[in-house]
Order: sequence, then C-alpha cells, then structure tokens
Amino acid sequence: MQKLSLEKLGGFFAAIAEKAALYLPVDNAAGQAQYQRWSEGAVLSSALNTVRSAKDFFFPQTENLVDFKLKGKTIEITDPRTEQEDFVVFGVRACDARSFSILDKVFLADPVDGYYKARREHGTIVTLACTEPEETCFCQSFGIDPAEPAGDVSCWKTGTDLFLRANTEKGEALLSSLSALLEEADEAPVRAQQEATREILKKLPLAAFTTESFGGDVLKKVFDSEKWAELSQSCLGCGTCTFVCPTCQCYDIRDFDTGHGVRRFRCWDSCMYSDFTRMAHGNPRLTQKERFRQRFMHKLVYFPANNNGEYGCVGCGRCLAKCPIHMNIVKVAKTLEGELK
Amino acid sequence: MQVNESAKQFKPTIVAFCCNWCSYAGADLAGTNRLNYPADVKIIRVPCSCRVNPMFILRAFQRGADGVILCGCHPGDCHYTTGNYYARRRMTLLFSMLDYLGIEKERTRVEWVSAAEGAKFAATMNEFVETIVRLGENKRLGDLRCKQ
Amino acid sequence: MQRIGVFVCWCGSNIAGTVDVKAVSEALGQEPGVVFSTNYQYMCSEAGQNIIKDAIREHSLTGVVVCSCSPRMHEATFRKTAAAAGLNPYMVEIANIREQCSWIHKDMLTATEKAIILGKAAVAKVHLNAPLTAGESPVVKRALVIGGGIAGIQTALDIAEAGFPVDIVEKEPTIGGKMTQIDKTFPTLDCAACILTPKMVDCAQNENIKIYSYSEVAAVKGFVGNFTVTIKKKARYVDETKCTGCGLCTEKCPQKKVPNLFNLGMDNRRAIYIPFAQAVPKVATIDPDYCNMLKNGKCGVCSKVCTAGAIDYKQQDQLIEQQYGAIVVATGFNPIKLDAYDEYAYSQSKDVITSLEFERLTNAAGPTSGKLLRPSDGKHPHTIVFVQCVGSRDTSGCGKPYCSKICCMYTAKHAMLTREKYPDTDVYVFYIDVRTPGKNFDEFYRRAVEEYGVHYIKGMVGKVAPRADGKLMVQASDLLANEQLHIEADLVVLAAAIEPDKSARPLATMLTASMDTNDFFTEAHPKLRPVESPTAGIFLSGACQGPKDIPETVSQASAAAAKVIGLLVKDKLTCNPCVAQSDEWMCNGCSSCEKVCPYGAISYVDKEFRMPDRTTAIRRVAQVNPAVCQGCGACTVACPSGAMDLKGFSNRQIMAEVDAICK
Amino acid sequence: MQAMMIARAKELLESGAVDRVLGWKTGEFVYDVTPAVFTSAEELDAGFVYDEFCGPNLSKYLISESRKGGKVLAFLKPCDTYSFNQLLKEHRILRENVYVIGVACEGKTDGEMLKAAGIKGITGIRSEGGSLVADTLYGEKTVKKADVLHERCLCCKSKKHVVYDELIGEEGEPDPGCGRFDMVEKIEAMTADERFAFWRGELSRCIRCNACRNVCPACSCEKCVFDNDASGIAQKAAADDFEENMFHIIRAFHVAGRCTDCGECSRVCPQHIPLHLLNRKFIHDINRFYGEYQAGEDTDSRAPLNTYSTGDVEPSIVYEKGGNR
Repeated sequence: MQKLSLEKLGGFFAAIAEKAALYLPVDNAAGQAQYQRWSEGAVLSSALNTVRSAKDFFFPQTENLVDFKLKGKTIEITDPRTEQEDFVVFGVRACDARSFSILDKVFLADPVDGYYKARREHGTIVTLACTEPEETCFCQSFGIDPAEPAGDVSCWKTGTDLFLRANTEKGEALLSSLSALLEEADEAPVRAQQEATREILKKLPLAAFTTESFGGDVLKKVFDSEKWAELSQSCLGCGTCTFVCPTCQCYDIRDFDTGHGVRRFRCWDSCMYSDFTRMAHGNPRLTQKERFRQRFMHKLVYFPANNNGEYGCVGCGRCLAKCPIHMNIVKVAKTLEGELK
Repeated sequence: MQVNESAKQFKPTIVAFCCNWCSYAGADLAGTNRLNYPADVKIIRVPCSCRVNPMFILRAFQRGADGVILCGCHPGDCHYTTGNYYARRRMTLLFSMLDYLGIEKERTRVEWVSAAEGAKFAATMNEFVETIVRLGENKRLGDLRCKQ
Repeated sequence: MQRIGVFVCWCGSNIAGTVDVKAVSEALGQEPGVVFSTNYQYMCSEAGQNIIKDAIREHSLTGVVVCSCSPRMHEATFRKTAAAAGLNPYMVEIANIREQCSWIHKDMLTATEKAIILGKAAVAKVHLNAPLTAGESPVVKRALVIGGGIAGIQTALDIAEAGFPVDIVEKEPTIGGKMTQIDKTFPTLDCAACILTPKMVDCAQNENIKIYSYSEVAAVKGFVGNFTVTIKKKARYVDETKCTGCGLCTEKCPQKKVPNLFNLGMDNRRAIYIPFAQAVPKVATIDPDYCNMLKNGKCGVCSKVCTAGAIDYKQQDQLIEQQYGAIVVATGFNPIKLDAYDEYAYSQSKDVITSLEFERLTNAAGPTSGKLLRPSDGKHPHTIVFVQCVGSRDTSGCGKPYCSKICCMYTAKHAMLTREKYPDTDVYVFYIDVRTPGKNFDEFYRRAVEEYGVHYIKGMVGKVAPRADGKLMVQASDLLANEQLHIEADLVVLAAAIEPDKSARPLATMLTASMDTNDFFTEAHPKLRPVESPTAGIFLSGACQGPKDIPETVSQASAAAAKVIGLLVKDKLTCNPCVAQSDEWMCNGCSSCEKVCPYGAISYVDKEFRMPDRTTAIRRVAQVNPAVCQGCGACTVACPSGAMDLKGFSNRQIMAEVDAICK
Repeated sequence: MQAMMIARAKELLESGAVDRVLGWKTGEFVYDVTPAVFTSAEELDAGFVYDEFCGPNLSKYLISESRKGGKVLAFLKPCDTYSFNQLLKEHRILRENVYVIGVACEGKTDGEMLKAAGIKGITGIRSEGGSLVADTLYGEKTVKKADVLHERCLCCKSKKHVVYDELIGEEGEPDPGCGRFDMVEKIEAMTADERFAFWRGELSRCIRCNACRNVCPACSCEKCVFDNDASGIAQKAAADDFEENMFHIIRAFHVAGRCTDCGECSRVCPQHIPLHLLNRKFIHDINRFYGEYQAGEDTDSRAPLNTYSTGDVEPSIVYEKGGNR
C-alpha cells in the first residue's frame, strides 16, 4: 500500500491528467456531486456519492452508432467513432465499482458491445472507500464492503493522507506512473478507518435488509403477486430511478434526421416509460403496473436467475433518495418478502 | 451586443411565416412592384398567423435559422377575425421566454403586413436581415447535429 | 414514398430571366421521391398543363410540385389540372419562384439558389400531403330574418322575390321598426310612412314570407346550410287568425293609463292595443302588465266587445322549431338612455327631448297630431336648441366612442322643417363637426344654413338649466367666435347616440357570431365581406353591424339578400377540406381549442374508449364540424397534446418546409 | 391533525360516503412518504401519515381515481386545491366522484434540503418550535425549519383552499406579497449573456427523466408530444443542448396560463433544476401584460392564452421591457 499527503492531492490529479482524461466528483451549482473532467483548481466533492453514477463513462446516456448520408439518391454509411482516449475515473464508491461487473455481464457477453468494450479497455477506475455511509445505503446486503472497494485502484482518504492500493495491472500501471508522488505506507490507519466504518454499517437502518428470499424458484409467485398493484399505484412513470441507477442498462435505438443525413444513436431507455420495448404490434406491457413490475422482477429475479445469483442491484440507495414519490426496491422487496415466506 | 466581424461574408438563414390572406399577399405585391429584399428570406405560407406553433419557430432555429419572423394581418383585420390576436399573445410570451433564456431577442420578430403593404414587407425584411447580420450566426439555439 | 413530379415554369422571361430554370429542375430532380422533373415556358398554358397531365399518367405521380408564380394566382388552376389527370387536387403544391424570387432578385446565382430551396420545401411538403376530399352538406332552402325593421323587410322581400321562403322574427307586435316612428326622411324629405308601409304590406302579402311578430329567437343549433332555430311566439292573448284589426277593443278597454311606447310615452294608450294604424300584422295585443283581466281576473270588456271572438286570456307562449339554410341578423338600434347626462337636464325637464321624440312631436300621427308644441305646457316653442353628439364620439366612458353617423343629417332635417313650418322660431344647432358624406347630403345641410337660416354653432353645450318660468337656460361655447353663449330656449333637442339593440348580445352568443366591443356584429372582412358574419351562413343587415342611415341600410339589406340567395340556390355546399381534425386518442377534452375557435366549429362528445389496459373508459373528446371550420388553425396551437391538427397545413408539413429551408 | 384526518376518513369510509381515501403513506425513513390509496380503517392505522414531509400534490392522481368508479376522499393542501380546480376547469376530473377535505399546511420540509444542510444518515426527526431536531448516525443535528422548506413553501402564494367539501384546520388567505417573482426579476435584470450562462448551467444537468412532466398536474395529456413519434418532435433523451432547451421551453409554454405554480416540477427534479422559474416567468409576464391571473383560482374564467384583448401589447414589448441587454 502506498500513500500521499492530502496537500499533494492537486498535484496528484494534475499528474494523472497529464496522461489521461481524469474525471472526479465535484460539487455542482445545485450543491450536488457530479463527475467532471479535472481542471486546475477542481475540488474533490465531500459528498458520499454523485447523483449520476459512474456508469455514464462506459454506457453514456446517448451515443452515436452510425451516420447515414444521402448523396443524390444513394446512401453513404459512416462510423462516427473516433479513437477512444484513455481516461481515469477517480472517487468511485464500492457500490458503483460493483455495478461494472453487472454491466459487463450484459455488454461483454456474446454478442460483445464494441462501444462499451472500447471504453472499458481505455478506462481506469480508482475507487474511494466510504467513511460516512447514509441511511439510504444497503450495499452490504449484496456482500459489498464500502470500506474495501474494488476497482483498478482502491483509495482511502484519512484526515491527512490518501492511501492507495493497486488491484489490477491497469492499476499497477497507473500507480507506477505516479510513483514519484507516492510513498510506501503502513496499512494501520486504513484498517482503523475500515473498523470505524464497519461499526457504522451495523447501525444503518437497512443493515438487516436482504433480498435472499428472491434467490430460489420464486419467479411465478413474485410475478403473480397481488401486491404489485398497490406498490405501483402512485408511480409517476418517470425515469428517475432508472437513470440514476448504476446497473440499469436498457437502451433504445433511434434515428435523428439532421436535415442532410440521418444519425442513428442509442440512448438510455426506462422500463417505466410507456413506449418501453414497443414493437410493431404495440406494447407488451400495457399498464404502469406491468412496467413497474418489470423493473423489480429484472433486478431481483430475472437477472440473478441468468447470472448465477447475482442481483441487478448494488444498494447505492440513489433511487431511495431520488424517487419523486419514494417508492423503491427496498419497499418493494420488503412488501413481497411477506408473500414468499 | 457584439457586432459580428465576418458580417460581410455571413449569409443568414431567415424563415418568414406569412399568413395567406394579408402578409403572403403583401409579399407577392412586393414582388409585383419589384421591391428588392435579400434572398436569405424564405417564406412559408400558413393560413393564419395563429397557425404558427412555437414549436415551428424553435424547429427553425434548431435546423440552422438565424432569424424567424412572423407576419400576419393587422390586428382587427384578420381574415378569421381573431387569429392574429391569439398569435400576438403567444408570440409575446414565447419571445419573452427566449429572451429570458438569454437568446438574442432580436432574432425573433412579429410584423403586421396587409395585402396592400408590399413596400412595408420589403422594408421590414431588409431591416430584419440587417439586424440578423449584425447579430451574426445563431449559436445559442442551434442543434450541433444539424450543422453541415 | 411518394412519386413526385416537379414542373418549373419560365413564365416567359419573368422567371427564366433571373432564375436558371434548367438548373432548378435538375436540382429538384435529385430530391428523394422526385421521379420526374422538367421546365416549360408557360406551365399555366394549355400546353403546359398537358405536360403535367401526361407526366401524372406516364409516371403515375402521386404528388406534383409546380415552381411558378404565387399560389394565390394559379394554385386553383394546377389543382384542376391534376384532378383532370386523375390525381387528387390537394396533392399539388406550388413553389412561388416569381413574386417571391425572380421578381425581387437581380443576381441569377442567388435567385436560382433560392428557387431551388423553395422548390425543395415544396417537395418536402408534398411528401406529407394526403389526398383530401371536400365534404358536402345539404342546404335547407329557407331563410330566417331576425328583426322586422326596414333592413329585415328589404332583405326578406329580396329573398322572397328570388323565390325562396323567408321567415321574419320581430319582437314587437308589428314589423316596421324604428322607421315607423320617423316623420320624414333626409335628404328628400318624403314621409317615412309613405315609403315604408307599402313594403310592410308587401311582406304581409308575399306568400314566400311568414311573419312571426311579437316573437323572439330562443335557440339556434346547426351550421351553414341547416340551422335549427327555436322561435318563441310570445302570448299576445289575441288569436291572430281571428282578429280583424277593427280596433273596437282598443277603444273600449277601460284601462286608459298605459304609456304609449310608439309615441315614446308622450301620450297614453289602452291595455289592449294596436301600435299604430298601419301595423302589420294589424292585430291587437294585450299588455299583460296593465290588463286587469290578466292581473286580477276582473274586466273582460275586450272579449265582450270582440265580435270575432279573438280574445284568448289563456293563450300561452309557444315554441316553434324551424329549419333554415341561412340566417340574416337585422336587429337594428336604439337611442341610448340619457340618464347619465344630467348637464342636459333630460330627466329633469319635459322640454328636453331626444330627436326621436321630436320626430313624434312633428308627426301627424304623433301625440300632438303633428303640431310642434312643448310637452310641458303645450305652448309653441320660439327658441329651439339642437345638441349634437350627445353620447357619440364620447371617450369619457359614459357614452359611445363611435360616431352615430345619422345625427348630423336628421338634425339638419329637423332644423330645416322647423324653420319651414314655423319661420318665427329661432333654431340653434351645436355641433363638434358636421359630417355630411353621402349623395346630396352636404347640399341639404347647406340649404338648412343658407336658405333656412339655422344657426349652426361649433361648440358643445355645457349646461341646460330649467328655469322656474319654464325657460331652459342653455349655456354653451362658440369655439369659432371663442365666446360663451347663454340662450333662453323653449325646447332642447338632444341627438342621442345610437347603440345596438340589447337583444343582439345574447343572439350573437346563440349564433356564435362575433361582436365588437360596442356590441355591433363584426363582418367577415371589413372591406371585402361587409355583409357576412365570420360565422358561415350568418349574414348582417342594417344597423346591427354599425350605425347607418336608411339608404345605406337598404343597400346592405339587399346585399345580404343577394348573399343569402347565392347560398340557397345551391343544393349542396362543398366544404373547404383543409380543416382542423382532432385525434380522439390524444384529445384531453380540455376545451382549449373550443375557446379559441371563432366559428364554434368544435363540440365535445363523451366517447367510450378501449384503454391500453383492456378496460373501457368514457372520455370527453373534441370533434370538429368540417362544414363550419374555416381552417385558420388557432385550435392546433391551443392544443398542448397536438391532438388537433390542420389538414393541408399539418404540423409535420410545416416543419418539413422549415427543415428544407434551414438545412 | 393527522389523528383528526384518520378519524374523519374512517367515519366517511364506514358511513359508505366514500369508498377510497387518497393520502400519504409512511416509508422506511422519516421523510420518504408515498402518495397512496387506502381502502380500510386498518390500512389507515397502519400507514396513513400527515406531517411536514407530505409534500406530494395529490391532485393529479384524481384524474384516474375519479374515473375508477365509487367515490374517493382526497386530502388536499391549499396549493393542491389550485391544481385540483384547474383540472376541473379542463374537465379532467369528475368532481362528483371526489370528496375533498382541505387540510391546513404550514409549509413542507424538503428531504433533499435536509441533506444539503449537512444532515446525513437521518434515523429520526422531531419538531421543536421553529426547528427540526434530527437523530442521525452521526449524532443529533438541529436545523431551522425555514432553512429546509421546499422553495415553493418559502414563498407560499396562498394558504386558502379554493375548493373543498370540508376543512380540517385553520383556513388561510392568499399572500400577494409572497415575493415568488423576486428570482424571476433577478434573472431578468441580468445581461443576456449572464442569463444564457445561467440557464445553460441549470438545464445542462437535465437527464430527461421526465419527472417534472409526469408529476405536473398541468401536464396531463393523454399522450405528450415528446413521447409521440408522430408529432415530429418526439425526444427520448436530450441528445443535444438544443433538445434540453426545446423540451423545457415547450413544456413551459404548454402549461402557460394553466400552471398554478404548485412547484412540483422543482420538488421532484433529481438534479435540482429550478424549473419553476420557467413557469413563473410566464405567470409573471401574463400578470404584467394581460392583468393578474392565478390559474386554478376559479373554474370559469378564460385562460390568458385562450383569450385576447384588442389592445394587447405587441410582441415588440420584449425589446423594450424584456431583460436588460
């Protein structure tokens, strides 16, 4: 394990930025944290987490897939992609770090999504351990230890220093390139911090929350539950939960007529939207209840069923904080649990 | 407001919505009297000024228009009696909002031009084009994807 | 995908002189969907039209773009051409490259460039055009005239003469209106009754005309070609079919103290009455407010004396429903109430009267049998002051902002007649301006001044003060001499402003016909459609549209009749197919569109829908009546969901033009 | 207050006067209440809540609830009643199927503001006079109520219920001096460049989750133009700055003259974009140009954009008045 004094943090960021585009959480005009490209003077946000998750870096909200140009009466097809630059994302929390393994299962499984793959290959993830988890946190329910985050490099920020540990070759490469700024360090302070954090974790209101009961063969039972109607009754059908979620990965592909050609792009979709998965014949999920159910069935049942038990949720708590009507996966799971026992 | 240096070379795109009964006829009269105004102005015929949806105006800016002008019958002379009164309120509010968002207010305009006012039509267009050339290219309300 | 043909017209050298027409047709030939593109000297010529027809057939075109002169010039022509070749006429779009291009640009390059863009816009629009078919609606060959004054009478007679049945609805017991109360008419000075009453009789005798006197319009449904109107025939307690108009009852009725409204209350009549000798229909009417029998069941004299047995105290109001193809509004005017004008002491002195009251005082059938006597003491007035613009051109708020138009002339008439009959009287006329536009009007006015020595004084009367000895002290300013005048008058005559009849406003609502802020009906176009209301099938006749004198009223009445006849000769009306249309699936039923529709073309129905979740729901949705909609598009912008769209100028079509122009 | 509401709701359910109750339901934490429909006394006892966190405006739910057959009891705060009235005016709610109980409101607390005030890890909260005392994982924290109210409550336009069948609690009055247009005027006073920079900064955070639209009682369209591919302007994501502007301008325009300024759009925005400032701009302009108008105040007046006067100001007024250059 290595460390660097927090006074040197600015220089440390500058050094990274020299080699690759560096993104880190910064407080925006609304006083909330959002990832921003580092520039001289940028201050690392003290917020627990960003409103939008780190998935944006690998799976952006919109991205161009292909361009069509009309030359007279012939159509010319071009790939809009340019050389993917190397980039580093600093300050990713343990929950978001886990979300990548979930996204990988979707985008890197055959057929591989080239757009996503390119970004994964060129991106280095530097995580930052949590010290002050909030009431909405429940990552531990999914075996995530916020005090021991994954990623290419893991960091711990104490009052005086930033401790770093490389976990992958990419991480090694990054740290060695910065060795000038770093010094070998004793892990004791990190251990102490971890203990403190884990004490708090025990006290979290959702510490006991678990999704175990969805593990077994419950698909039909859950799907047919009477409770969905009541759970979804006040859902607005907006996309907030989906768009702040680090693991939601549904997208739509659309054409945009630029006036001198057509740009085919993909953009995030939300199962909460009325036109989600609409096909020529119409929409398979006619009511908000069905669309609402889809989201939680996917995260709690379908996804684990296809990915040896891994749930499509990392317990980051964003949806708990941001849903306009405060309906969320925790309330849903707790309500349905009763049915399953 | 800053004057665009390359003003001379700059050829603006200007959309003029004209109501069929007064302003479009006014534009025709300008032509009949051979009253010149810049070719940058392209006219779209609508039945009445009240047919113009704010959506159309934003669309024009999105697609690269540098100025949009709406012409209709003089208040009180509307072929449909009240159409331009509604248009007047709608445009007042829309323009006010665009201004509020920091989009140069001179890029949008409403003029009442009767079927007899060919001269006024030409004069208005000349004046409007000048204003837009002075403002330069519309950068604040364009859609990058639509740029060549 | 459409198969579009582009036809570029040279218009001789008008277009080809400044636009490279070949370049234009070549460039447009490259546009997607364009399968044929050519240019020709005169597309509107027969040869040119044949090129279009042939191309439509040979290349089985689904759309046509003609780059030529203004659509206002030849759109109709080219639509006919297309139709002749079996293509829906509304699949044709015109790119105006003459008035809006070649004629205003000198530089060939610029003009050609612009012409191409205009052409592209037209092509882009045609891509989204859909065949439109004009709907048809039948025409009920019967007209309704609301108001039986000179305007209504003239309109009715003209329509009846053309062979169409007409009904007149008159709220008074007799037709004739204001003109019946007028003594003589300017500038000819022939007696009003002599020229009016024959026309009234004609109405009564014309088998095409049915008169609903003492009746009102209670409800109007429907639209141009077939309105359904409910007429309320008020109970007059006399059987019209039996009453012979002998008038015996009106002499025997014991109730003698009923103010005679025909003489503006300057004398009395009985509770049962015939307004005046030449009334049409000449039928008695019982005034329920004064009849003892109706009020407390004691009397019954009239029924005893009526040999025809026409009296029916049990008569009830009667509702009659009738179909009409066209409706003419001729509700006329009234002088305004003068209570707000204390300075003229109208309510204080009997000898301060309105011009209409003056008419009655000088009329042989009036309260004084035509002798000009002061209402107060019946003495002959020696000094008479006429005050102009009382309540007219008054922006203070208590009067009317407009000029009542007729006052200048009738005052000149009154002054002249007074001086003629009673040369010993001094006549003063106070005016702001004397307005005498009209045939022989100014000559008439000058005669009053020059031949009859009427004192015309530019200036307003400040105050009229009744004195104990019965004199009226008139305080006024002479603006030209710039001095204050004090006149001892015996009689003061006020030229009260005129205003639309009170019944007009509720009527306008029933007809969904628009009105201006003064409650005058607005015309479809102030210059080009002066006798039509914006609401199809509603026509305007006389003072209900604005102040008018008799000749003007009569000419407008005939004009309205001509319009009505033009409508009624049609068996079917073809509607403009470019009308609004509401997508019921998207409609919220919020009523925004209905609020902004100037024609009342939008109505709402509760419809059952099969909702996405397989349940059914009743939803309130808008429906457009294509026969009434004129296609302005106001509703399409008022509609937030975009459920309301305009055929021929749809959102998509206009945006396609925008895109083509801006790219 | 809450107890009275529950008691009354039970009575009405029992007597059969209503079949359902629309209210707020407790959540996992102190602040995460959810709009909910209750059908029995048990459900009411189990979860009905009315406290300083009951911000959500229930009016829009009544569009569908009033059509589900039977009668629904709805608890409406003063500002909610304006939305309710406006929806009545637009024929969106079947009045006869709704029993409205107006409930007094002293302003609602914004959970997000608590967090912004540095109160994190909240496990409990209690009100002490003008302050809120929160138990958190990191100790007890106190904050002034006024500092954590929803923006719309800080400048509450009216504490009057414009429509109700019965009232619980004190009835208040409209407050013309609430100063809700101060910020609009502040922005108007900026230069065009400043205004542009300000709005770009705000709108660029938009993630097009549509929460603002979907929660908005005025945005009650059967199908929104932005979801309707046939409209030609459908957007799924804001793929370009322009689309962010387009969406918010058109949305504001569509609700102009209909927006009651209930502030829900800003309440739900996950990115804390002050969307109410767009709607208020229109409200402010309408008041200035066409005379004072408060949407939702009545059900019969004509919406400013659905009427006109021959003497209306010309659009050119924007050049003179408008904002500064």
